[in-house]
Amino acid sequence: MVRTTTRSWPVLAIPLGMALGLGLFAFRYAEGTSYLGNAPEACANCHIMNEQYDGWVKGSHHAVATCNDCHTPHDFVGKYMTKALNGFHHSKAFTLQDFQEPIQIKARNAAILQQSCLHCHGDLVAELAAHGNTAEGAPKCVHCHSGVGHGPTR
Amino acid sequence: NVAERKREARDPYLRLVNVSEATTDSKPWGINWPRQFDGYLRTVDATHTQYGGSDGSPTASRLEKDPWLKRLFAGYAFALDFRERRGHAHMLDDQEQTRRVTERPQPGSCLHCHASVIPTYRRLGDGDVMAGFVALGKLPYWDAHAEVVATGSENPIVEGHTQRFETVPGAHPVGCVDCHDAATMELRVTRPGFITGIAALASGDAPVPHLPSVERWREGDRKKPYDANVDASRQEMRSYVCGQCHVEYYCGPKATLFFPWRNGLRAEQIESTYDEFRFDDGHRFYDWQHAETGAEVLKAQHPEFETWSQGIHARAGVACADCHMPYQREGAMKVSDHWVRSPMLNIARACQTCHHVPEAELQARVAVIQDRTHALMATSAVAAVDMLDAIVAAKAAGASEAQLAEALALQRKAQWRLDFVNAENSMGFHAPQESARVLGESIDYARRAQIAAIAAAAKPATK
Amino acid sequence: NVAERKREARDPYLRLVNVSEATTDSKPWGINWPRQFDGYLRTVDATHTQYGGSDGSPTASRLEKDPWLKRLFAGYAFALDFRERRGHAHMLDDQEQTRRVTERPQPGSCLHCHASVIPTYRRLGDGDVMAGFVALGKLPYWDAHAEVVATGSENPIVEGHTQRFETVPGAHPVGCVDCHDAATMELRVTRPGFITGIAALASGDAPVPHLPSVERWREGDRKKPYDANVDASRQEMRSYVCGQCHVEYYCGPKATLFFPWRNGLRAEQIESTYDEFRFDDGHRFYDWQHAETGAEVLKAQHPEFETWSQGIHARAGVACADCHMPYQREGAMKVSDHWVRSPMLNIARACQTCHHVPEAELQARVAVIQDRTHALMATSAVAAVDMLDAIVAAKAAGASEAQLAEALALQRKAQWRLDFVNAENSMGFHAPQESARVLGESIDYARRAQIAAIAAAAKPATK
Ligand code: HEC
Ligand code: HEC
Ligand code: HEC
Ligand code: HEC
Ligand code: HEC
Ligand code: HEC
Ligand code: HEC
Ligand code: HEC
Ligand code: HEC
Ligand code: HEC
Ligand code: HEC
Ligand code: HEC
Ligand code: HEC
Ligand code: HEC
Ligand SMILES: [Ca+2]
Ligand SMILES: [Ca+2]
Repeated sequence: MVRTTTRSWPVLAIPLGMALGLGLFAFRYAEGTSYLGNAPEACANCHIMNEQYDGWVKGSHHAVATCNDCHTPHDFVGKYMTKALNGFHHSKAFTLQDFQEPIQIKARNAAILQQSCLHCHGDLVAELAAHGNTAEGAPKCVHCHSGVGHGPTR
Repeated sequence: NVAERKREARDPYLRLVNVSEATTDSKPWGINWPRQFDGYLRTVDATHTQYGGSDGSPTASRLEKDPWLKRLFAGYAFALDFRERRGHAHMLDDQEQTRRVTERPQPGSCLHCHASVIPTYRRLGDGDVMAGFVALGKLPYWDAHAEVVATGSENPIVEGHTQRFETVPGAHPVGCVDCHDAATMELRVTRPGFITGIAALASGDAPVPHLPSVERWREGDRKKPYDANVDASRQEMRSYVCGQCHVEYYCGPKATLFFPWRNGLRAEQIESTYDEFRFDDGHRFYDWQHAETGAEVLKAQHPEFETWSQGIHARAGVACADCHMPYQREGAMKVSDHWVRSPMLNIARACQTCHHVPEAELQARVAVIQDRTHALMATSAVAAVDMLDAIVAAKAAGASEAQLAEALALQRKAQWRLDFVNAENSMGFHAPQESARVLGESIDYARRAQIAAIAAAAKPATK
Repeated sequence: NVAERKREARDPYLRLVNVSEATTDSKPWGINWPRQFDGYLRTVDATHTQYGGSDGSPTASRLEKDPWLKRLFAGYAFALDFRERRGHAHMLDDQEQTRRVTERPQPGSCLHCHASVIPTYRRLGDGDVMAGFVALGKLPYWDAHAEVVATGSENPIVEGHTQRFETVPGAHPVGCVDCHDAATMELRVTRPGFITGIAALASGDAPVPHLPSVERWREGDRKKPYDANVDASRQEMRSYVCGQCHVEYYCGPKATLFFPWRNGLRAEQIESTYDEFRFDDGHRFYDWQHAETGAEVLKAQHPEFETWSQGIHARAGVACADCHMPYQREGAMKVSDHWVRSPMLNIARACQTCHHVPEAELQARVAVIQDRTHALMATSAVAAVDMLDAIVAAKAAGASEAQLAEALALQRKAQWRLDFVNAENSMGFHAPQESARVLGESIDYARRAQIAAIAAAAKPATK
């Protein structure tokens, strides 16, 4: 039971999310189906993402991590749920052009990002992450490493 | 080797021995956490930077470097001996050896920040740290020191598969137990001065946007006092542990040691807290009577926490430990550098994760800030000396106490501000604009005191 | 909609008409670059921020807001009329209407920064801009103004497929041609004051780490003077175009307009350049004689470029245009916001590209900096007024010129520094610590002047 849900959810949800956000024409024109893949070009296809794409190309993780490695959860359900939510949100925002610029990461995606750092670097920082005395647990990696994804911002 | 690193990574806290809340000696802790202990041991080393560092000799006198300090401190123990700070390992030795202690009576409170003192507080207070803190503070320095030696350290002795604790007499400088919970290794604050001081700050209404947990507590029901160990975020704790000692304080015979934060952390807010304070005998607050002028003046001590609080780094959530204990990679592990020292000795780790510019450029930026502070402080010092000369001259000319009252009131304000920047140890880096503002005010008060003294001398009562 | 954006991204520079180096009217340029022109037109709008903005009325007097300014400027045209700055569209009107111009004679040099004046320089100099600049500067204001009106603008007239230029008389405020090459649209500087001033700065030896091209030129053979239009980087040009006008200057009858940068850009370096300067009659440099005291004093004007030069943003390569003309997305295109104004009206684009913190937080950070500057400036102003009172009193008591010499020399230094921060338009933001340092020095000089005056009054020569 659980299995079927996890399988069918993303397949339906992403196009649904994109369609709701963009209308089908825009979804196709903006090459919405590529959103499902892992290629960073899928994100950069949307010119709004150009800056982050350019930064990523020059950044330290270019060779080792793509957009989704950092910005989507590393479990299957979470990954496609996030893609659906983001897909809906980005498409809607892009079509309505009603988002705040410069784009700023939101709390939910920031939490995912933190988990992604730990996914790859958890061993290295085990000692730091071990004795969190609050809900925060490990320190926020981007407090010091905000440049890893897209190079220095200032 | 790779296998070993992987094992290390899984088991960050492999404990070989148990340590307790009374293990003031850091050596046994070092068995469990050798990397941090190695760093801790390095604090004994001599280092050098333009305005900071630890030159390794206990004789580097700030009084010889800046002779105007002797005038400023005339009549106070600081005019006798005031040296460059050094690394943590030296803190107890340096206190034992200063002429302020060897030639002047001092209270037991001095040990609050120079020794691993909490178990002694607990013992003297029969389990109540606060009571013990008050009691030890009332003893003369050397009597209190003897109590700390007697408490000693509860050290683990391992025999085969069992372990017992044994008390080894002796006093220790700040140790692991002063910042870490012995059971969980979590950061925590232990110093009564800080715990009470930060609660007083929270209960007041001075804005502290750099301490979100205080702002949050203020919005709550305020039934329990603000408790740093419960309310603070981990990031805040990375500054609070330092704020236990790197702060302005009152530590003298006339009241229990306290951190004057009720009205806020800025120089004039602290001044106003002091001005509102009354000693038991009803007299207004002062540290000592100035030997040349008779003014009842204030002494500032290392207000690093307060100054950092006014700077952009605090505002941006950057903690003391971010710069003074940066992470460093050791094998497969990233650990905090426990060689607490000037970040200018370790720019790559202390600054460059956040500031992606060359090391020389960062050095130059710091130099610009520090040189500016230094230049303005020199101007302020000349003004202060001119002020003292003018008051002395007015007294010699026969000006009455009443006639000098204004000059002396201004002297108190002028000295306080100059000393606030002088005693702070970053030469303005922790809050560049604020330090310059405080010096600007000091200049104004000093020159106005000079003018008031000149006026008093012009028509002396005795003529 | 998506389709339109894709097209936009492809061809940003579609020219519909040609413009020339003599097209001082920006309207024809606007046909080619409507987005930038739209922004440019908005500079007429009224805006408001705590210490900045453009309140839209030509009557917002800084003299009424800070009455001590009248004392400071006593005897100078600025005591008559000194208002809040407004947007670029107003610059010529505001100059024409100020009582400094309507009630006092002023030189033609005033137009250097308030009109699109280069074609007039070229015409008067027979093609030589420098010669025309000197010539126009020698004319009285209204005569020079008439020349600018006569030059007018060379506007394109399109008839079918051909285009010709027609001269339309009239004077214009700063326009596209003042910052852009008409053929290539590249940024360039046109103002003789800047071109000469920055070359003088380069030929001196004051460190300018924030201007790498100057440092590079200094290492070269120095055969040709530093030429901003050839040597500067694009990023530097994004500040230089503003440095053409937002600078300290001398603009009076006794010498050709110049920017006093030979010894460097800091307040005391500029002061030393002035102190070394001699007018044709051999007299030392001064702007006017203070009406109350007789001191030969200096006037500071909007040293934004100089102050920015001392701040961390300049040091980090952040240009004026980054904050005051941030990029904004128009569809797929990024264009520079030509509504040049306070960045506090546009925090998202002006600041948040670099500072990823909420808008309210950025606002609060700026407020902390500006409030500190404002408070210290108030202290400095009181000191300055006390100084003037004391000198006036000493004169009244019969102190001789010789006796007052020291007080007057100190007055010159005190006023200069206070005015340097007062005349600067960011209320300290462009260089917070430096602005506080300059104010701190001002306080010291003012109080010392007061003390010198009191001493002179105590034993007046005439008694
Ligand atoms: C349809 C165009 C489009 C595509 C394709 C796109 N984005 Fe976005 N993205 C946007 C827009 C518009 C925003 C701004 C939304 C806002 O801030 O409200 C945004 C915001 C974001 C944010 C920050 C805002 C947040 O919600 O935290 C992240 C992270 C992000 N995108 C990542 C990605 C990744 C990863 C991909 C590829 C898997 C991608 N985007 C593909 C248009 C797009
Ligand atoms: C190595 C990890 C990593 C990779 C790979 C990565 N990012 Fe990011 N991303 C980050 C970090 C770190 C941030 C900044 C978060 C912050 O400042 O709190 C960020 C922020 C963003 C934002 C929000 C803008 C902002 O500054 O808040 C967008 C949009 C974004 N990324 C899109 C992308 C796209 C598109 C790709 C692929 C081309 C990508 N990211 C690849 C780590 C990564
Ligand atoms: C998909 C795996 C992956 C993810 C996700 C990832 N990293 Fe990395 N990271 C790597 C690899 C691989 C390297 C380079 C190899 C090495 O030295 O360990 C690296 C290198 C680094 C470095 C050293 C190089 C540099 O840029 O300074 C830092 C710091 C770092 N990562 C931080 C982060 C942070 C912070 C995040 C989350 C925002 C993150 N990483 C997310 C795999 C990842
Ligand atoms: C952003 C980085 C940063 C932060 C955060 C910071 N400091 Fe510093 N600190 C410095 C620098 C830089 C110096 C100057 C060192 C020098 O002159 O060699 C300094 C100097 C000092 C010194 C004197 C060091 C010496 O070598 O003499 C002490 C003590 C100190 N800081 C304590 C603190 C405390 C306590 C806090 C937190 C309340 C703090 N610092 C926060 C960067 C920082
Ligand atoms: C228990 C009190 C105490 C605590 C807690 C404490 N310090 Fe200190 N610190 C001192 C004393 C005392 C000295 C001066 C020692 C001497 O001069 O002999 C000192 C010296 C220093 C120095 C100068 C070192 C040098 O090489 O010149 C720095 C830097 C410093 N402390 C930073 C910190 C930071 C950062 C923290 C928190 C992580 C901290 N301290 C916690 C008491 C303390
Ligand atoms: C609230 C914490 C605190 C208290 C209480 C305290 N100290 Fe310190 N002390 C420090 C710190 C932090 C430093 C290092 C910074 C510095 O040197 O300015 C220091 C440095 C010193 C030094 C070395 C530098 C110097 O001043 O010559 C001596 C000696 C010293 N203290 C003696 C004393 C004596 C004696 C007392 C009691 C009257 C005392 N301390 C009380 C925190 C404290
Ligand atoms: C307070 C600042 C700070 C925070 C927070 C922080 N780091 Fe780091 N990190 C550093 C510093 C400093 C270094 C450089 C250490 C060195 O050079 O020895 C570093 C190095 C690294 C490296 C590279 C190690 C190497 O040399 O290969 C990785 C990967 C990394 N950090 C990941 C993380 C992750 C994941 C987090 C979040 C759990 C994190 N960091 C949080 C300061 C920080
Ligand atoms: C002056 C305060 C102070 C003292 C003394 C101190 N520590 Fe720490 N320690 C810290 C701080 C700050 C951190 C960083 C904690 C965090 O980020 O949560 C830390 C972190 C640690 C960690 C976690 C891993 C890491 O390196 O970040 C261990 C383990 C540790 N310390 C062991 C020790 C040992 C062992 C001693 C005694 C030799 C000691 N500490 C003394 C302040 C201190
Ligand atoms: C954890 C991140 C972090 C660390 C570590 C850090 N900084 Fe900063 N620094 C900042 C932030 C954030 C600002 C505020 C401006 C901004 O938002 O970029 C700042 C501002 C500054 C400024 C300009 C403000 C001023 O006071 O003039 C200087 C200079 C500076 N830092 C130097 C340093 C030096 C030197 C070190 C190391 C001793 C250091 N920083 C360590 C994050 C950091
Ligand atoms: C890092 C951002 C930044 C840079 C770079 C910068 N400024 Fe500013 N500027 C500001 C801020 C913030 C204010 C204060 C605005 C206010 O109070 O409303 C300001 C104020 C001003 C004002 C007064 C505006 C008003 O509304 O009254 C002028 C004129 C000005 N700047 C010119 C310049 C010039 C010329 C340069 C370059 C030489 C420059 N600025 C560089 C941020 C900047
Ligand atoms: C080097 C360039 C420059 C020169 C020369 C110049 N100005 Fe200005 N002027 C400016 C700038 C920039 C501002 C806006 C900043 C400000 O108001 O401080 C300004 C503002 C003004 C204002 C509006 C604010 C106020 O002061 O009331 C008037 C009026 C004015 N100037 C008149 C004159 C007159 C008259 C002269 C000649 C004596 C003159 N200007 C010469 C650059 C210049
Ligand atoms: C040709 C001279 C000239 C140039 C070039 C120039 N300015 Fe101005 N600017 C002025 C004058 C004059 C005023 C005042 C107008 C008034 O008050 O009527 C002014 C006003 C301003 C104001 C105040 C606007 C307001 O709304 O209050 C800002 C901000 C400003 N300039 C920034 C800049 C920046 C940034 C640049 C370069 C990109 C620049 N200026 C280039 C002469 C100039
Ligand atoms: C006070 C100086 C100034 C004036 C006046 C000015 N500009 Fe600009 N302009 C700039 C700056 C600075 C840039 C950014 C150039 C760069 O980054 O290289 C710019 C950029 C441009 C660009 C390139 C695209 C872009 O937006 O970045 C165009 C086109 C342009 N301006 C047109 C105009 C037009 C048309 C006018 C007259 C209505 C005008 N400018 C007036 C300073 C000015
Ligand atoms: C192009 C990048 C950029 C822009 C745009 C920018 N800043 Fe900064 N800012 C920096 C850098 C770089 C520093 C220096 C510290 C560092 O290295 O992070 C800094 C430092 C600061 C500081 C601390 C230094 C100080 O003087 O106290 C403040 C406050 C600040 N910025 C506010 C602003 C505001 C407000 C704006 C918009 C009006 C702005 N910044 C625009 C890059 C920028
Ligand atoms: Ca004190
Ligand atoms: Ca001038």
